[in-house]
Amino acid sequence: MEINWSTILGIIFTPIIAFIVGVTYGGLTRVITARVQNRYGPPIFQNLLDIIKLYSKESNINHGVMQHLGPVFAITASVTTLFFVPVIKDSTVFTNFSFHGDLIFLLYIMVFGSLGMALGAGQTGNPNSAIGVSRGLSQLVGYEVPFVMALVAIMIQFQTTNLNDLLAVQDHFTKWIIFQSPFAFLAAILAFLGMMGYAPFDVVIAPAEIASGPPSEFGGKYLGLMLTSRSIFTFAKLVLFTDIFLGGASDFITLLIKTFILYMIPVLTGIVFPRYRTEQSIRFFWSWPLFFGIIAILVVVF
Amino acid sequence: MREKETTLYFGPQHPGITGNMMVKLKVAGDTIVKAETHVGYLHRAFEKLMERRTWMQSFPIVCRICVPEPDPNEENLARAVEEIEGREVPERAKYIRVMVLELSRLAAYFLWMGGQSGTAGLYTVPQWSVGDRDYILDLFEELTGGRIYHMYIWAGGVRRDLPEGFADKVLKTMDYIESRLPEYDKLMFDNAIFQKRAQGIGVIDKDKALEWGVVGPPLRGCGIKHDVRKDEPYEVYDKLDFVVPTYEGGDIWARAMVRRKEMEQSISIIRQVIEKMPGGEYYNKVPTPLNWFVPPGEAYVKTESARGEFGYYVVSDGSLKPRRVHVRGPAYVHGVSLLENILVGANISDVAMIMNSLGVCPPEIER
Amino acid sequence: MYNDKEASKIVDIIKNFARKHSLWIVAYGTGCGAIELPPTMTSRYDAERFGIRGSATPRQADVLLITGYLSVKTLKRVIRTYEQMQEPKYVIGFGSCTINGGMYWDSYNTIKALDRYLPVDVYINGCMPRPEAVISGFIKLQELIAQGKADGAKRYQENLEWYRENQRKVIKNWRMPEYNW
Amino acid sequence: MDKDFINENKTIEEIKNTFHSAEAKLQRKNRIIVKLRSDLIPPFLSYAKNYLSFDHLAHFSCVDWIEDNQFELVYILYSYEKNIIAIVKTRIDREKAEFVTVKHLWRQAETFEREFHEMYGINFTGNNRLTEFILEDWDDIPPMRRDFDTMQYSKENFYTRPGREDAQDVREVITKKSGEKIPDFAKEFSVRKLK
Repeated sequence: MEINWSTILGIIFTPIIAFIVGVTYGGLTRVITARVQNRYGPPIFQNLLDIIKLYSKESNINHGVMQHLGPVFAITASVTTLFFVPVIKDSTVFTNFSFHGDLIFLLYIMVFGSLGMALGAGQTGNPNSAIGVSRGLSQLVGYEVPFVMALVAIMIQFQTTNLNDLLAVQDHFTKWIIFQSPFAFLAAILAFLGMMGYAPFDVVIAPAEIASGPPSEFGGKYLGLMLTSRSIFTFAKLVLFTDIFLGGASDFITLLIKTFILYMIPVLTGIVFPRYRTEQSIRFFWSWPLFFGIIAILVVVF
Repeated sequence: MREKETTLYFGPQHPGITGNMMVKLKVAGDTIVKAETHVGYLHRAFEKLMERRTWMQSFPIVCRICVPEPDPNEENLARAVEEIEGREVPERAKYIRVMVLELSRLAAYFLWMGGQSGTAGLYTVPQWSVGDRDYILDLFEELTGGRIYHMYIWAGGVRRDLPEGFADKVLKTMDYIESRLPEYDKLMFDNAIFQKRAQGIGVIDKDKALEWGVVGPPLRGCGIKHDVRKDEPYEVYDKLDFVVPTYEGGDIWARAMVRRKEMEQSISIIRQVIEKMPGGEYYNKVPTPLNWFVPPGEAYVKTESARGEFGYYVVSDGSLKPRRVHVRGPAYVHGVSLLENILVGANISDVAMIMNSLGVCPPEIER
Repeated sequence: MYNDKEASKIVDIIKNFARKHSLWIVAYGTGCGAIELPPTMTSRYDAERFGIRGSATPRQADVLLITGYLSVKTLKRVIRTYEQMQEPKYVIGFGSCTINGGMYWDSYNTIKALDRYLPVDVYINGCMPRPEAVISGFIKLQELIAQGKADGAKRYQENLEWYRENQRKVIKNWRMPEYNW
Repeated sequence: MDKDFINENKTIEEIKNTFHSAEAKLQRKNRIIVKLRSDLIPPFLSYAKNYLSFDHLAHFSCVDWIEDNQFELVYILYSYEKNIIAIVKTRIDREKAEFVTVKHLWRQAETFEREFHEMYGINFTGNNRLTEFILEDWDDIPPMRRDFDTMQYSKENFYTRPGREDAQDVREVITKKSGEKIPDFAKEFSVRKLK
């Protein structure tokens, strides 16, 4: 059977590009946060340096097999999410895989990463990470509900569960789903705030309360692997959101612009808001975003 | 079915702890069932060391007791020794002392603002407030030579006079800080999520407050109007007019609003002091500082520090060295007996918030 | 092609460069010098320009700051924190209290010379060093790392017995885990 | 002198006619000193708290008078209404230091008592929480007693870096190094002469 070289190239290059873009976005966030806090902030490649330093740690203390597998689960989840998200619309290399029902598959695989991390953190036996895990999972339940509602509304409206069909529908500027079903966008963007884990919803890794929660026992290469998977996962989520709501990107530059604008929403809200407690964040997610989700479905059904 | 209880060590090494102490929490789920403060990590035996040092030598050591706000310590010891010896302090020195105390109160409030919002998760306010606090530290550096520990107030007055053009530098800094306060209102005090995190948490009930020994902003946060500067005016506080703000509720939010209003009062006090500052002598010279025999006697003096009433009980037995200096900071009660009672029933994520709002400063508890 | 000595030299350069520009401090204010850390880390002196950032737990940290005097009770916790940190770890001693006991030279509860109990890479003098002095201390540490001379962790590992014997003289009932990783 | 100390003198009168053996006198404006026998303290404190409205235990201190072999316990009460500070003093024996707790009147007294149990070795009956408060695994005599020499203890237990043995005055070191004659004022205040 003939080997489809372009997909193999896509498989190799997409994670690398995702990592580079994700790390530079992380560095840019730290510079932007610093400038808001009227200081200069680190160089843009600071996140990359941090990750290299973490990989170059000599003694890596671990508490058992599961702690090895925790970050491995995280990075498999983020990379597989990447494979099923068409990064660039019609180029042969970067369309990646797509099949009917891949939206539902994406929903599942995005949750898989944090479950794997939870298992790894549980293994370490540190009470702080145990509390952090329970907070993370309860907040996950919080923001999943409106996000799923938004996707279901879109699926019913366009009668498809395939991401490429959605891309095909949004071929012109006015046809973007952000305009066609605004309520679904509102519900999804508020859920996106929870997914990114920035300030109003960073109770999971709250340093002041539970000493950085789940990753408190992760050091050296485990933390490095976790940060790599986090930057890849950020890029994957951004691309997913641009594909669903902003009509995907036909070339790399528009992709960067769209993803960066989307990325600024959680970052800028993060700078000016303190964090919610766990039950407050769940209460927030099940009030306004849920309300928008229900309206989105009602609008589509009738 | 009672939830399984685990012990959580809010240990000495913890980003949420202000300083170096440990709170041992028995936790069921997320709510605290029992709390126990363990201190002693910063014990340097000040009182024992001061019994081995002459009176003048104990001034540099005394300001190291409380880190965020060292000046009430110096002023307390100076006033206690003056009261025992009956030494008269010139008028100008009293005005300078009030200015130094109010500047250090402002600096302590800005540091508190950074700590309170930092534990709430709003990381922009600590950057701004600690940065603005540095302007006040620059004033201190020019006046006394030191940023944090000033060793400027000592028995008989102050160590040196105001440098050239210092007064309008202070006024310029006060204008800058006053212009910054609305910014903090927008970002922190009127922030809806901060209010949600602060209101109704860590409540001290009003009628028990006096008996538990609650002092300072936590007391005024319960709606009880008491301030050492008004009850027993020391230095020249009786010649200055200022208001003692109080707030109802006794929770973190009430204490935050009391401190927020007191910042404006401190700025107006400093302006009045600069206006009314008389000329003349700034130091009633001690004849031989290292050979100074203070007559036997005892004195109890207290000042209003940023966290509450700071009391010094000094006993002299007529020798070169003090017989006993006993320091009682507000955190001695707020950090141990009061904290252990308020934390019961609170959520884990509010422990750091409550400790910050009570102004718990561990070096003061065990000296 | 490169032989392995050549390749390992390049890898070392990259490693030292990354370690030099990303120092994570354990969030543990052990003494009174900890009050000068907020100004150093925040907007006016901004140590983040050098990649210096706080980290919540010893596992994630590289630098342990002993900011000022160390009482015996804190020394026990500091030793455990130091031993939990991961291998290329550095210790910076703040202020004259870590050098010779400083102002508490005759106190019964504070240790007088830090380097008998923990390997110290950089000392910063001053009775509470200013933020500029703190940053100059960090730059000195970064130079040592670049030259690969910041080997406090190795010194601790090699003569562990000597350190343990000094530590046991001061800490009464030991009850501490072995340092065998 | 008596006209502006009405409040203080009225309180002194009240104390005198309820506790005849108490010596109460006025130290200065809004300060009164009360000396009592040690067994009268608990009744006096609850009397002061409930009847004389001294409801704030501002301070609780302990002074070690080693010459007359006694500890002096000092309760400093503050009345918010009358704005008076009462310094209530009593003497207890130094060898078998025993006293009763006032934890039931003021909750924060428990912390003071824990500290004095550790620092002076006074045993407060009725306070069941006299556990370790500040020092950890302390085996010597309670450190705040005046017969405990902290310099001696620190010399024995802690390694001190050489170079500070004689705690020489800095001026003398500089002048000796530069070979000049030591100026008179340096001689007069040199630390060694003081010891």
